[in-house]
Amino acid sequence: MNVLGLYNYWVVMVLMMLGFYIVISQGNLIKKIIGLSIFQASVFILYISMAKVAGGTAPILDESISTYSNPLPHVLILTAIVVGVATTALGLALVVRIRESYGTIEEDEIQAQDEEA
Amino acid sequence: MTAVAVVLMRDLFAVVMLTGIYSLLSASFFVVFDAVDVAFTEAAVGAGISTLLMLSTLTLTGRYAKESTQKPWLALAIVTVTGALLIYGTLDMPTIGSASAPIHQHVAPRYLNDSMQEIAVPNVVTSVLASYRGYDTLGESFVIFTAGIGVLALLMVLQRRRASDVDAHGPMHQHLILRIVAKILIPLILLFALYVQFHGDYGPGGGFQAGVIFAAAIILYSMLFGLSAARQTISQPLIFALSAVGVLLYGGVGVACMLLGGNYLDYDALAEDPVAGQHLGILLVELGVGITVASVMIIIFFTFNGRSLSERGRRR
Amino acid sequence: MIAHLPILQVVIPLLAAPLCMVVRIPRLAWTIALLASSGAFAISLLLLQTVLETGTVSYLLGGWPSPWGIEYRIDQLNAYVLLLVTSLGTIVLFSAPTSLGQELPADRHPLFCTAYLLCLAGLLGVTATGDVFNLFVFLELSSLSSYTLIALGSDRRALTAAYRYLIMGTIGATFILIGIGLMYMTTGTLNMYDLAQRLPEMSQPRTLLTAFAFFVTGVCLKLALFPLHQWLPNAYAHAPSVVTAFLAATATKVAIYVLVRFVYSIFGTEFSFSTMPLQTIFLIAALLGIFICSVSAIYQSNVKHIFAYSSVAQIGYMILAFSFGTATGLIAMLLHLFNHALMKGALFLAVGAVIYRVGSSQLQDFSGMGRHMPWTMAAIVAAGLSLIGVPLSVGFVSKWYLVVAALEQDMWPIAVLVLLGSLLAIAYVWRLVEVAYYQQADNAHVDVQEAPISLLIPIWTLVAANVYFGIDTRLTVGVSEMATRALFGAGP
Amino acid sequence: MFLTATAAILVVMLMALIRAFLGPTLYDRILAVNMFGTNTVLLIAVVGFLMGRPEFLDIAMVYALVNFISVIAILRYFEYSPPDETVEHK
Amino acid sequence: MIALALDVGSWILLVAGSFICVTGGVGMLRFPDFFTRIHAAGVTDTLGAGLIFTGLMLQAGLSLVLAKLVMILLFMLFTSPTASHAVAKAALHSGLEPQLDDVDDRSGVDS
Repeated sequence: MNVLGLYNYWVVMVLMMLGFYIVISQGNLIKKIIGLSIFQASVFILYISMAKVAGGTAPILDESISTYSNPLPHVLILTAIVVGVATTALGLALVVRIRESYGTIEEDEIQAQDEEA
Repeated sequence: MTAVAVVLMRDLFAVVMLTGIYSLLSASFFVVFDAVDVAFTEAAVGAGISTLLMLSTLTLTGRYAKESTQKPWLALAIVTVTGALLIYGTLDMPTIGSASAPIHQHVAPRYLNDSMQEIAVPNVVTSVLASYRGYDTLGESFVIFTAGIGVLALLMVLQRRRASDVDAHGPMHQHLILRIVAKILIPLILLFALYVQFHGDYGPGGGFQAGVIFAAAIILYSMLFGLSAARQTISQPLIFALSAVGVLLYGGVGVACMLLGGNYLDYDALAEDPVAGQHLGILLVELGVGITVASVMIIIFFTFNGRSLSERGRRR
Repeated sequence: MIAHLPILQVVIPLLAAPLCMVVRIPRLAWTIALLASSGAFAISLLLLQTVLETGTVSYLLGGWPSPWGIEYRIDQLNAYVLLLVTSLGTIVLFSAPTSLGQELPADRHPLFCTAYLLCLAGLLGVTATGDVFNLFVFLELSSLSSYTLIALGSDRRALTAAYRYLIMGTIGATFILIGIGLMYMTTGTLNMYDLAQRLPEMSQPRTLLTAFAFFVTGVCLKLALFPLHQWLPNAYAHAPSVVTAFLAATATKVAIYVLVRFVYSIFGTEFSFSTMPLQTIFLIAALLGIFICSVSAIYQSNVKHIFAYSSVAQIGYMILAFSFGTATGLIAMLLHLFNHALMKGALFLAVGAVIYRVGSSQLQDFSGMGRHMPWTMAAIVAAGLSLIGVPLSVGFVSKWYLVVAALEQDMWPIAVLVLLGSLLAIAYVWRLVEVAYYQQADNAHVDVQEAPISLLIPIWTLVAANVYFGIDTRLTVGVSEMATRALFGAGP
Repeated sequence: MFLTATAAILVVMLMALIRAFLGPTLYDRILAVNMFGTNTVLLIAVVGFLMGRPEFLDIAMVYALVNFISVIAILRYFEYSPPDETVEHK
Repeated sequence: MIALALDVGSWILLVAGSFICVTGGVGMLRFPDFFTRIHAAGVTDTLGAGLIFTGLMLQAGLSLVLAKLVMILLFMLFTSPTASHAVAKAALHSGLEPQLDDVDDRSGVDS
């Protein structure tokens, strides 16, 4: 029973690691950023999973309902999503500039150019 | 699921679209898990804004990735170790949905039980966000402001090189139907943004989501009618000023609370009656967040696209 | 107003930042920034005084009681780090307009000031807060603005350096986020002091262990501990000199503070050093870091690279002192924290002054500068001596405590290794001295003048502080000892 | 009955997803993504009723909006890139 | 009585809507080229969504929820055909041609 209840977390972990893998293994700068956002999105899912209470509903108070899911992780994740999109925007801006000054967005080509210089 | 494909695909464009789907999926998941506010944000941000940004970037950088030449074994090893550690960590976790888990016992009950008396806002997420943990949200709006600053500092082009001739007809002038439909829809979208802004106390929504929707409407306009047309409607310095006004409004509310004798961001001090003070405080703060987010999103998008226009101008 | 000091500390630079952006006149923006940061400096002085007199200060944001709302809690340790960050931030900012004049077009100056203030506010927020999630938010605030600051460097390599820092930094932040999530999951609270009380009662060792591991790894990425340091040298080398001086003096220090706070105040020494193999891991990483990075520093041809690698090595010393897990070790670490900030601030500012005149930070371009820019080079030599650990400089004080801490644990081989590390420091500082004093200047640089006075004042302020705190150790040692006592007393 | 609808919508989402994976042309993918989005709107609406809290239709509204905007953005992106790239490479 | 009628009505509408959605999905998978697939997508977008939303409306009764459902439905009826139209037009512009019997398959190439 215990193991079944954790199944969801495991899926999240696998997703998380996929994102992480994209970040560290890919040479393309945009792909790295995409990997980063997948990584972060999976962390968000982790938080939201732990907020769930069986039988509860969304934390908007109403007379007729007595169990709610935990609102605190929701708040944290709202903040974290915003932080995430801010990071993504900045990262993409950097990629655009890199592309303009190097003419490529592949990590190895950039390194090769740097070594020549 | 989707993520696997992202690793494999070389066409960056397809990858971006799949990321959009991934984010939609996770948003649906959030709805199922009761996190409606989060789903709202994720839909607007993950599927909307991020995708738009990535597409704008692709316009500037080209869309095909090279085959990865690096040896993935080291990466794979690191990932496996980290993953194994995480799985190991899950073994002791409380099962999903069990109401006896510590997080449901310790701090959260107070929000659910007492916020009605203390703040009287039915949406607990809003009251925690804007009042109990209002300072986090202040930090958050400053983070988004920082991103705006960063993008500006990196990509701002001088106004001289505006290359407006490229854009004279607007980029999609041949899509007549699109333009007409959009003309009808944009006011509706703006109205909806206002609804989300001020209805956040009772249902999902609030300053952040409203800001994103508002920005989306403007972005839609600029996509269909051209950047220079959009810039004429909303002048650059005005948005710059607005983005600063938004964060200053938030911070200023805090300072006002302090001057009125409370602690920083203690909205009780804003009015005679604490509950009324909380209402006023949350309203102002959400407004601040909304203004900042909308203007920063518009700034980021305009800056990206202004860059691409001037790039093309140079290439000619 | 005294009661509001902890929040004013952070809010003043935070709110001054958008103002800087709005005014759009470089001079005015700079004045606002300077006013804000000196205001923060004054507040941090007052705050340190208050804390020393009355003990821990707690401030409830929004007036909500502590596990529900966010709390600022200032004890000796925070106050000490706050003072460090604000003082360095203000001094470095003094030299900004001159030094930046050549590296950045004037229309970006207000944006620079904004980002600088946001970074400062972020660092202060991280230090002052008593809430783990708030810590994450402000950490991201400071990181995002520092990516921007680094990317403003004039070289295109600044862009790649900033990009790499962004990727590594975000991975670190996400790790920290996972750690926070797991901690929250086991305890149900986000307040640091509540956490410290509830953690020992919890019966989920495996989740806790994972949380600890993720958190520590994330923080180590941010503080550039040895195998995780790859982002640092390039980021420091290609950023504008002012930014390098500021980040080298403050950003990694704040990350180290976070580490101390978590290991000592939240998890407690017992858990950190007995249950986890933290000591061994840190000891090995620190020693490897000291030696490998010192040796690579010797082989660099760019002066900024030399000192960037030296920074990683010095972080190694701090972590080494930290890994002893004893009171003396902690004192040594806190001392070195402060002292290293002084030295590196002075060094990078002085290098910046040379760049201002010569336009390059390549080692061969420094040749003959000993004669052309006597004051600047003298400052570099003085700070370099301090880096080596010559008596009468701050470097000596912290090395002394470090060796004592090692001997206390009967780890005399480590004491010997520390001294060997100093020898390596002599080697790389000597290379610079040799080039600057014993070689003729290039033909292109024969008419190079002394750096302008607006650069020399901040540099020599820092150098003077180097010497002063090397002789009069009452303030630094006193506060470090008090902070250490508080941390060991508070631990379970 | 909401359950039936939910199940059907999920099946369609899966199909759209497969189409988005397979391609083969770019426009197929765009279409699939668009359809996926439409179905998400439906799903959210139905799930809201399924859980007995139908106030959350705002989210569905945002989805519809986002869906429209992203399709336009994608099209616009291709207006900007050189025409030879718009048909997928072999 | 009326409640029952409403229930039955929404039942029928929902099931019909679901059926049409599934049909659209199958079409999306099975049809040979882009221009045929767009028909399948159109079916889901308008008829399927319309039926399902009408079914939900019958459930909602007179309230804010109803208004929102109407809004969303209108919005989708506006945007979906527009989007499909735009996609088709863009595809045609870019040189993709409808697959006719006598033309070789020129769109069935994968990247």
